[in-house]
This record gives sequence, C-alpha cells and structure tokens, in this order.
Amino acid sequence: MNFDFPDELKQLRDEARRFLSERCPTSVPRRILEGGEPYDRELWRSMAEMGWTGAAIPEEYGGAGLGHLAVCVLAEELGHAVAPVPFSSSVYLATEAIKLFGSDAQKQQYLPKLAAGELVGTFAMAERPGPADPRKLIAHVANGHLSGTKLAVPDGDVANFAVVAVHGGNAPWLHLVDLGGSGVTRATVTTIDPTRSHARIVFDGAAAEPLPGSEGAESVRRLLDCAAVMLAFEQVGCAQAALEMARDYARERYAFGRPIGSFQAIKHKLADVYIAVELARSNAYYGAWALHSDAAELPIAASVARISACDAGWLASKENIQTHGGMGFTWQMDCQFYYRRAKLHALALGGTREWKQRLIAELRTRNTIALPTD
Amino acid sequence: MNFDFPDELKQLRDEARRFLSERCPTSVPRRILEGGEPYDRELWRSMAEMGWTGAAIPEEYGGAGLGHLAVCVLAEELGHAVAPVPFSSSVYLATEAIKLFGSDAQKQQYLPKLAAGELVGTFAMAERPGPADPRKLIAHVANGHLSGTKLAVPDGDVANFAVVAVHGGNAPWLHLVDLGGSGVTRATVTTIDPTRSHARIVFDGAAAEPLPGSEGAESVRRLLDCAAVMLAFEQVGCAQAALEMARDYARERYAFGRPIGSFQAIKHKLADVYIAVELARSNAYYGAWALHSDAAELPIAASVARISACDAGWLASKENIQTHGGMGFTWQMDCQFYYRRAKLHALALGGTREWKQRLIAELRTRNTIALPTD
Amino acid sequence: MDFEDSAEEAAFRAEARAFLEANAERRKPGAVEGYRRGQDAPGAMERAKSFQRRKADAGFVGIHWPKEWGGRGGTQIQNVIYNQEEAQFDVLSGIFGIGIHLAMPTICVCGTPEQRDRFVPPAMRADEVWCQLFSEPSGGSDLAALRTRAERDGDGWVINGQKIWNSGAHYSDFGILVARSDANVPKHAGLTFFILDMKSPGVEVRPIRQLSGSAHFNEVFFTNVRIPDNMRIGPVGGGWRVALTTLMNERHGMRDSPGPDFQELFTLANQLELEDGLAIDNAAVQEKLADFYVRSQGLKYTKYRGMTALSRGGTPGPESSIIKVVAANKLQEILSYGLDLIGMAGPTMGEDMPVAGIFEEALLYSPALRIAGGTDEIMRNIIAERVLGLPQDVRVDKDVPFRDVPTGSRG
Amino acid sequence: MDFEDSAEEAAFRAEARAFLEANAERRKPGAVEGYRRGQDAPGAMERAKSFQRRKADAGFVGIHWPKEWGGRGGTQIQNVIYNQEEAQFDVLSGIFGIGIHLAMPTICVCGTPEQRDRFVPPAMRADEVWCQLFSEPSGGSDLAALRTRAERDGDGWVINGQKIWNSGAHYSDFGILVARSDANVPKHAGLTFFILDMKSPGVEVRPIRQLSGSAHFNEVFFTNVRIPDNMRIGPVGGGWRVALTTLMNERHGMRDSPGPDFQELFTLANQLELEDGLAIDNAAVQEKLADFYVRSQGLKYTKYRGMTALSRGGTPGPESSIIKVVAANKLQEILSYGLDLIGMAGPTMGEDMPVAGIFEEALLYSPALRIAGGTDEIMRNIIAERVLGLPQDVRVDKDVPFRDVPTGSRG
Repeated sequence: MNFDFPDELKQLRDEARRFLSERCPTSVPRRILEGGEPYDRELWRSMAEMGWTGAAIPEEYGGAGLGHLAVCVLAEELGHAVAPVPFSSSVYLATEAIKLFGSDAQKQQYLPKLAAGELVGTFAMAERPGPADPRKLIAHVANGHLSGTKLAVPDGDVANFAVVAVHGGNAPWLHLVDLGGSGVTRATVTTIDPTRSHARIVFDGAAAEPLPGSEGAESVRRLLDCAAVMLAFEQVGCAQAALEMARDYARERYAFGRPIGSFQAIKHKLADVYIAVELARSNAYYGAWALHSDAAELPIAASVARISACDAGWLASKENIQTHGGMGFTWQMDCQFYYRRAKLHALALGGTREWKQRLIAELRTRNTIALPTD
Repeated sequence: MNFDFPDELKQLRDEARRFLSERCPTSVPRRILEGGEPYDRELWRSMAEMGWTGAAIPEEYGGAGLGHLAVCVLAEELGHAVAPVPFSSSVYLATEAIKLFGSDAQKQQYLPKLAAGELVGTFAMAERPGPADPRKLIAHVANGHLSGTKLAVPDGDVANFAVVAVHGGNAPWLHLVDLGGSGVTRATVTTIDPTRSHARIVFDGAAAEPLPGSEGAESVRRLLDCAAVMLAFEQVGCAQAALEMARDYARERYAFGRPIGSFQAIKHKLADVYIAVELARSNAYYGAWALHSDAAELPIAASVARISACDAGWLASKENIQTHGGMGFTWQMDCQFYYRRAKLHALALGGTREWKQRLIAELRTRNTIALPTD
Repeated sequence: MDFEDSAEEAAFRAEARAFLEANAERRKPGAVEGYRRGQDAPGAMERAKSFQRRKADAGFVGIHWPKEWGGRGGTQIQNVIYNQEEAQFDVLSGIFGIGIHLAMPTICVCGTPEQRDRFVPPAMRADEVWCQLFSEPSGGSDLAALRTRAERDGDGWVINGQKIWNSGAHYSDFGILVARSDANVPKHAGLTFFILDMKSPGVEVRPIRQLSGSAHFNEVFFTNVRIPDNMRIGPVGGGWRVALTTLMNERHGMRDSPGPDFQELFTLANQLELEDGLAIDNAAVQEKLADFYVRSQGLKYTKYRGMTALSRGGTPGPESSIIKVVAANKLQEILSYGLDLIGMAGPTMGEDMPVAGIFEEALLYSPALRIAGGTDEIMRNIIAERVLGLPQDVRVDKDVPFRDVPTGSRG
Repeated sequence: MDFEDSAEEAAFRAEARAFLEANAERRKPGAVEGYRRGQDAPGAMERAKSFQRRKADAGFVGIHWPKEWGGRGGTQIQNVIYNQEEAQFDVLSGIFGIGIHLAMPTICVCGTPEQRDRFVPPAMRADEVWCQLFSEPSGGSDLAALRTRAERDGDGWVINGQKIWNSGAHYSDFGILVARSDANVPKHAGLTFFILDMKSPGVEVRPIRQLSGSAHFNEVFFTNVRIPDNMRIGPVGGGWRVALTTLMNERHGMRDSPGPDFQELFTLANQLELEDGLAIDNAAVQEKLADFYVRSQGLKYTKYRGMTALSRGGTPGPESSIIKVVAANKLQEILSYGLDLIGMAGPTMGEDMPVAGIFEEALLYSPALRIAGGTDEIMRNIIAERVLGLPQDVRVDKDVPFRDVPTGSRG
C-alpha cells in the first residue's frame, strides 16, 4: 500500500508553496480583480522558468517529464494561492489535448513552447447553457475551416491558440485554432470570478488543424476526465485555503467575551468543512492514481474526484464568508477570492449533475471495478 | 386571511389532547409493543364513543358531520400520543373510500358502523416493493371474485373489511372485501413499528363488491391524496412530540457541569428540528385547506404536505434519539416510539420520491395555480 | 379556513389598489426581482420621495399607528394588505423603512411628546430621511459590545467612535445612535440612545464596497461630534432597552430573501436542454425542484399563519422566527443548483444569461443575506432559547464591567 | 503511487491467507453484513475461542506487539493486512477485541511486568476473556464524570456503584475498571484504574435491551466489591491517564459502520421496478447513488491514506478522525433512502425483503452507531479542537472539586 505522493513530489509541493506564499499573496488576485490586466504575466513567466508549465510534458518535447502527479501537486498549491494565471486552460486542457491526440509534428510544434510558457493555450467547448455534451455540439469544420460560437472560454482573450471541440462525426472532434488568426472574433466577458479572464469567441471559417487522434465524442470526454483530476487538486487547494482562513479568524475574533471558535456553532461548522475537504482530497488522490497509472477506471475516478471537489469548494468557501460575519461579504476581505474561484471551478468542466449521471453510467458498464469494499 | 382552524376545532383539539395525555401515555404503545394485543381496543372504543371515528362522516350516516378539518386536528393529537389504534386505516382510507366512491346503499351499510367503531376497515394496495402505482397492480376481479396478494396491510389482521385496490381496467379499481370471508388468508407480519399491527393478505377468489365511483387509476390516487393530508397531521403531531421530548431532556440532562441544552450543538440541532416541524405544519394546513374546500390543487397540496411531514418526522425522531445519547437507543426509553412510527408513516402511502415526482407532474399540468408568490 | 379577505379587508385592499394604480406603475409580469436593482437606478431618490409624500397624504404611511402618533389608527393586517398591493408596483418605499419602521416607533414609544411631534410628521412625508447607527466592527453579532463613546459635556454629549453596516447615511438627515456612556458597568447597562443630526461637524461617511461590487452600506466615523441632551431618547444608561424597542420593530423573522426562488428554477428547467431532453423532464431535476417547492410553500403558508394572527388583531406566533434563516439558505441552494444546471456557460454575468442572469447575480449578494439582520447562528440561538426555552450558553461577559470583557486581536 | 503490497507485505499476506484458508471458512460472496448477526448465533463463543487459540499459536494475535509482550514484533501494516484477509472469512475475533486491543496494551504500558506476564498470555489464547467498565449513566459523553466509588480498605479497595454500555460482562473473566477514589479534587484528578475479577462477590450484570430488541450491552452493579491493591494499574488518582491509554487504542477514528452501503443500494436499484422502468434507470435515483458512492469512496481512500502511513511505520494522519462520523451518518441516510424506494411494502421485517431485509434491520440499530464510541457531537469537537486547533468551549467543571460540579435532575 503506497497511496501517497513520492517524496520528491512532496518536496516540489513545499517549494511551490514557499514560492507562491511569497510571490502570490492574496494581493495578487486582488490586483487582477481591480486592475486591467487579464492575468499576472510576471508570475506566469516565473512559473514557466521553474518548469511548472512543462511539468507533465516529456523531456523529448522540452518538458520536465515529471508526469501528471507533479501537475497535481502544483495544481493544489495554485488553488491554495487562488493564483490568477491560465494554468488550468494551458496545462490541464490545451497541453493535455495535444499530448493525447496530437501528431508528432504537432507535439514538436506546440509542446516545447507550451513548456516554456511562450504559448498559452485554452479549450473552447460550451456553446449554450446546459451540459457539456460533445454530441450536442454545433460548431463544425468544413475543409479546414471552423465555424461556431463558444461561450465563457477561460483565458479566451489572452490565449494564443485554442483546442476547439466540434461535432466531428467520423473526423476528429478536437481542432487547433490560432486565436490571432482571421475568422476569429473574441470579446472579453465578465464572470463571477474576474481574477480569471474569459471570452466569448466567434469562429467564422477560422483555419483549423485537426488533432488526428481525437476521433469520436469519447475523445472529448477523455480530455475532460484528465483535466477534471488535475482541476480537482486545484479545487482542494482552494477549499483548504478557505478553511484555514476561517479557522484563523475564528481563533482571533472575539464575541460575547470569547473567541468565536470556542462556540460549537463555529466549531462544528468548520469540522464539517474539514470533513468535506478531506473526503475530496482522498478522492482526488484516487483520481491522480487513475490518471498516473492510465487505469481503465479513469472515468469513474475523475467523476468521483470532481464531484467531491466541487462540493468541498462550495461548502468551504461559503462557510468561510459565514464565519467572518459582516466582514465576510465586504470587498476588502479576501473571502471573496475563494468563493468566486470555487464556483468558477465547479462550472468550468460542467456541473456536478452531469458528472453524477456519467459516474453511474460508467459504474453500470463496469461495476465490478472500484466498488467501495471495506 | 383566515388560514387557521376554527375555534370549535381548537377546542376539540384541546379536549383530544387532554383525553389522550390521560388515557394514552407512552405506557400504552409500550404495552402493545411488548404484549400480544394488536391494538388498544379499550382506547378505540372510547374514541368511537366520543365520535372521533365518525368525525368526517355526515350525520345522515350516523357521523358527527364535522368534516375533514376535525379529522385533521384529531390526527395531530393521535400522532402526538403515538396511539396504537387503527384510526388511519379505518378513517383516512376505508371510510374516505366509501365516502368518495361508494353507492348510497354501501354508505348506508358501512358508514354508521364505521362511525360507531363497530367496524374497522383498512386499505390494501402494495403487492411488491416499489412505488404505489395503481397502473402496476396485478390483483384483479373476475365476476365478483378478487384474487391477488397484498403486502404489509396496516391492521390487516384485525380489520373487518378492506378496501382493496386492483387493476380495474374500465371497471372500478376499488373493491370492498370482508376479511372474515372465504378466499381470504391473512398472516400477521412483524414491521419496524410493532405498535401498529400489519398483515400479509392473500385473496384467492374472495367475494368482492365494487365501489362504483372508483373508475380509473385516478380514483386510487385521489384516495391516497385525501389520506395523505390527514396522515400528514398525524406525522406532524408525532414529530412535535419527539421535539418536545428532546427539548425536555436537553433542559434536564447535565454534562460537563451544564445542561446539554446550553450547548449550541444541541440548541441548533433542535432549532433545525423546530424549523422542519413548522414548515411541515404550515404545509399540512395548506393540505387541510385544499381537502376541506375540495380545491383543484389537492394533488399538489397533498404532495407538499406529505413530503414535508415525512422529512420532519424522520429528522425529529432520529435527532431525539441522538439528543438522548446512549439512553436514546435503549428499549426502556420512549424515543423508539417516535422513530418507529415516523418511518412507518413515511412508507405507509408510498415514499417521498414517488410523491416528489408526482408533485412536479401536477405542477406542470397546472402550474398557474399555487406557485409560491411572496 | 380560507385565504379570503374579510369584507373590511377587501374594502381596504380596493382603496389601497386604487391609490397605487393612480400613483405608481405596475411591475412587469415575470420581471425578475434582483437585489436592490431599483434603488441603484438614477433619479430613484427623487421618485421615491415624491411617491412617499403622496402615500403619506393618502394615509398609507403609519397605517397601524395610533392617531396621536399621526398614524391612520388602522390595523396590522391593513398594513400587510397595503404592502401586498404595493409589492406589485414599481415603488421604492424601502428607502424610508428605517425612519418609518424603526426610528419613529422608537421615538414615539421611548421619547418625549416633544420629540415625537418634532420628528414624526417630516419623516412620514420623507422631508427628513433617517438611518440607523447601531452596529460596530467590534460588535458583529454581539451588538451590545459596542464601543462608540458618549461623554457628558455641559448640556450635551460628545461622541467618538465608529459605526458600520449603516444604510443611507449619505442621504439621511438624522440617525438613531446607541453609544457607551459608561464602560465601568456590565455591557448592557452602560449604553445611551441618541438622535444624531447627520450634518453635525465630525461625522464622516465612507461607503463599504461589498463582494458583489455594489456599496449598499457605510462606515460612519465620529470625531468629537456634539449632541444636545434633548436629543437623548430614554434615560442615561437605559439605551439598551430603547435599542431593543427598535430591534423588535425590525421583525427579522418575517423577512424573506430576494432573488431566484422555485419559480425562477422552474423557468430555467423549462428552458434548458440536457443530455436527453428538457431539464424539467429529468427525474433528478424534478426531485430538486420538488424539495425547493416544498420549502417555498412552507414559508409562504408560515407567513399566512402570521398574517392570520394579525388579521385577528394578534401578533404572529413563534413560527415566524424560522422564515429568515430558511429563506436565506434556500436562496443560496437554489442559485447554486441553477448555476450547476447552466454548467460550463454558467460563470458569465449579464442579463442575457438564462432567467435574466439572476442566478449569477444572486451568487454574489446571497452570502450577505445569511448574515445581515441576524446570522444563521444567531437566528438558531433565538429559536432555541426564546421559542424552545433551552438555557443560554455560558456567558463570560455578563456580570463584569465592560472594560474587563476579553477581546481578541481581531477586536 | 499504487495500491500494491511491498514484497514483504505480499509475503506476509500470503502467510496470513494460508493460515485462514486452513482454519476458517470464507464468507459467501454477496453475503449481507448485518449487525452482529454472527455473534448472536448458537455456539458462537466456542467456535470463536477455538479459532482464537489457533490464531494465537500461529502468531497472528498481537502481530505488531513487541516480543517482550508476547507479540510477534511485527508492524502495524502487517496487522492491517491480516485484518483485511480475516475480514473475508467467517470468524468472530471481535469478541476478544476488548482484551486484545484495549486491556492488554493498557496493562503492558501502564501496569507492572508481573501484571503483564500474568494476564497477557491467557488473554491472547482466549483462555481469559475481558470486558470494559468505563461508562456510567451519569457520564455519557462526559466520561470523566463517573461516580463509581473506590474506597481504601486495608490492603485493598471496596467498589460501589454502577457501570453501563458494557459488552460481554456475562461471559468475561476480567474487566478493566475506572472508579473515583477522591471526590474532593477536580474530576480528572480523582480517578483510579483497576483490574476486576468479574467473578468477585457483589458484581451483578443486567443486560440492556436496545431499540432493535437485541441486548449487546449490560449494566453492571457493584455492591461492596473487593479488589486487592495489586490489581491496581498506575498510581492512585492516576486513573485518567491510564484510561486515556485505553481510549487511544480504541481508535474510533478508523471504525466504519456495518450495514447497507452503496453496494446494497446499487443492488436494490437494479432490482426495483419504478413507475417507468428500473430504479437504476431513474435519474433521481442515479443522483442519490452517485452522492453515496462519492462519500463511500472518500472514506475508502481516506483509510488507504492511513494504511499508507502505517505501511511506512508512521501513524494515520488527522484525516482518520472523520471516518466514524461520516460512516455512521451515511449509513442512516442510505437505509432511509433504501426504505423510501421500497415504499409501501417497506416496513416489513425479514430476510425475504429486498437485499435480505438489511435496510429494515439497519433502521433499528443504526441510531446506536452515531452515539456509541463517541457521539457525532463529540467527534466534531475532537476534529475542531485537536485537528483544527480551535479553542475549547467554556468549561465550568474544570477547576472545581468533583462533588461541587452541577448535575441535573437527569443525572
């Protein structure tokens, strides 16, 4: 039994935490929230220099070749710091899509630049309110030109290129599009979390290059599964940070002559948050194992990790505000960062209802695997 | 705005509470739980003498003619006392079925005896685990003879006759069967609540008399709706009693040198129970209004009342045990009566999942009515 | 048992409706009720004042106040009926709520006849607007722990300190203020209640920006602000009892939460396409809808029970104390579920989102509703202690001089 | 990162499995795990004792105990591996758990070498069976508030009082007992820890019948029961520290709840016909199933994290403290939902009900699992104080002599 991260990755996590606590205190997301910049370019550059953006990219393509587990520990720390960078779009989605379905030429072309942080990629899928069901996509490609409208594309206004999901029929379902090219119109949109920029993108016959391996709607689901595991760690980190903020305030804030943390209403509230966060962490570990070992049950593990992480993030971030009382919903307090980000994450790859439905469908097809035993 | 019971019925409620607190303390359900009797015959007789069994039976048929609202206030008190009597089977179901669908001759024959408590009736529907869906019934009637097996019939071992639900096709769906007659085999079954006796009944060509008005599966649903409202009051009374028991114990029991009721863990737990009970009470009032005024939205009101009452009963009865700690799950304590009865009620007319599904279906057909406004 | 007006109630309702039809515009049907969307509109204050004047002249301000206060001498239920009718019109009476519902009743009950006759008439006609100066950063749920000092100085008082969670200080003429006149006695005993002229020198108002971006509250700072003694309400050191009179009138209990409710979720479910058909056809969505509907109905009929008591000249029962905590939490659950259904496209703000973007908007303001006007935790304490009669928590701050009560690094 | 055994672990697992195959019967696949169904079967004790003897002789009792205790000198993870394997067989080691997991470690750590050598060997081979005498009616969650008196009398002690929630007093040879030797000091300071010969005169055992009808617990009464002083563990007045050693070993944290879990609900959903097809095809049922699955998996992998720590020679992290409270509540929710699906036919007890009637059976015993071994409320206090480091609640019973601590009419 070795259900834990190897020591070298724990060291990586400690380094990441030290770096981010110094380089990305909450004043950084606050600057993005209030200022004009879409993300912290400086921070992004340093992350790239440290090899974070290429952590899971093989060395032959200019990456660190540390594998998915390394991305998971970095994701947890970036979530803890609510870092305003396009890491999830570029690393969990764009990079992953090319690794999974790209030709060697495409890997040669994109991965080294992604590893170096010179290119920022993203993933464009949603076309209307409702589930992220690839079979319902309207966007399409006709002889190399992609048309369709994509909503709330994370980092859509700053990314250099996008992996765009289309209804591919018997052809590939994922295509690379240069967002600077012609036939692409992007409009920045305001979201519930302005610390991460989003755009509405209209593709009108934009030049598109297929990812040859991405055949069938399953390939889109596969990409979402991989991203869901890595994002789950970011969500757990974010929830953990909200819990720590609430705990610290409950220790220091007095009411009725005693610390509010000595009242069971607060103690048991935060105990319940701790429970949710630890369940989510354990389930994220399960996802990491499945992703790392390329297990057949990845769709199950990814669903479990995502559902659990979404629940923990929502509970931890809203009860952090509640624990702070009136100050909790002021602009000046940092509670808002976790609350906004937690909900953004919970919507990013589709809501939990979709994932629960899919989880049961997957369990029914292979229910001998991974049923809770003890 | 007059959303309350008339004063004369409030007097009836007070009389009922006084009578039951004296005549039906918890030693009475305990006697039934431990002893051999299926129910408290003495208590039943006195209830009949006071006219409770005939409260909603028109005077022309020997009843008190007080209408459904009277049954509702009595039901609440009987639930509060967890009274071990066949009131719900005989009054909410058997009597109601004959009133709704019986011929005048049938009313003449049955209602006076039901009012006098000389006859005990019940309702037999469930044939297998799963929803109480009349369209799925297998029991059937062929030239006056009924065949089929009914599970967990409340008071099935003591009732004189049963209103039996069958798949009636174009003929009536509800039939009267003399449970003492030939072709009827009943076996007492143990349930989660032995203070209310149940039986498995096999009908093998038993003489059956149709209730002429009960045409179509709708008539069965209609009967369930009417019963659900009256049962909701019994459930609210039961939940209220569990809350009062927990509150009293929390005031008197000391731990760590103070009453456990001074700990927020207990205070907020019981506050949440109070909230659930009051929401259920308000929704039961809504059901009573719809039943009393024969409103078109009865199916909606009955569903809302039932779902709310089931939730309140479960929460109140399980947290009453929790509040009592170790003593709470001992045989000697009375907590068990509310816990057993609450779950029995929650299953009696079908589980909440069924009712929620039905509620939304009803709202969709007539969603202009009764959507929450303010 | 019925939901009908009595003959008198019906007559009054007709009168109220006639006044409103003549003086205000009906809300568009199906218009989504955002959070204070109206109050932030340009020119709102002017329109609000001119309507308030006509409302007062028509006798619909202070409906249930005794005549000697300048009220109509009507009943509580008439008040409820008027509010039901007004709720269907596009007016902003809420801006004057603090003056009409909190300040004036307090002044009438605890103040002198002179104070009453001076302040009530202009408040009714919105010639003078009022705000409340109770909460402090150090206080929070522990309201009586306030620290703003009131020191005797000749024929008056000098105020120093800070208030928070104030609504409308920037447009108010007067405020009701509680301050500590003696820190050497236990906390409830050392308070005194004043009327403050908001134009007094030394009063500084700073808006507090909320998570949602809007600023509906202020911090108010006092630097040697003078208040003449004739602006004191009730005895020196008797401020807590006066403040309780105000808080009674606040009646948190009956307050509901604005924003997406069952109807908005139902509308959304009828619009959204899921994997296999409309959301409203999905059993999982139906079950959630049913849960929310049952709770919404429970609140609605709990209010009806309270209104019935009013209609009989009584006061609402203890069940009204559940409304705020249930409504605020239901709101947060509904909007979270609505966003979950909208899914990947959900984070976008804007009225072109499903159901006019109410789910996204509510996400940002809803946390305040579980806190303002009594946190969930305080509401549950109130239910447990006042309704169920459970004993108080251990109180370490009760019988000690206020200056000796422990305070933490976060005040 | 993997779930595999190390080479040593695999070898040990093979050895354990070989022993079990030779000495016990495998559980039938899909057999529903009721609550202590096995222990109540006729002849259970004899079978349990004979297996325990073989288990001890084969070196699988006290696997991780040091050799000088008479243990195998193995590792914690070997202990876990053996238990995983044993769990697949139809054996009843649980009956001896109090002696092996609680009493012996306490005696070895806090007792004298003589006491250890006298009691450990027979306990390991089940020649002597042990029970625990800690809880009292007046104590409940406030364990240290116990009142059973221990008075000095010459070379020994005289015990008077009452214990409750005892398992196995009627078949036990010895019990570990905590009693109050001094009521004039604060409650934790006045306790002393003893070994009691259950056959001593003055010991009376009365079974407590539970809500479920079965009686797995006893009350034990002491009337002038004599205990020689050499049966005392630890110093006079040092009983609380000794008791804590015992409680540590209880490791509530890692304990799961027996009864219906996701698998049983999944099985039910695959059997039940709803209005429109199988329950498993209903989206509302699927959503509930998913919620339970996610929680069950979360518990499973939280245990794996703890086992990984053990496998590295460490101790499980704080996350293990969540297991009991989550498992007990999940059980109650699952059985309630299962019954709801079974519906009108649901109240009937019996193995011919769906999934062998486990939902109906669990309804009656499940409340105990949220209370026994630490109530939900105590477990949350532990998480809040020991894991999150939140301050203790106000303690009015801490620095006063025990006899002066307020007690209510309900003890």
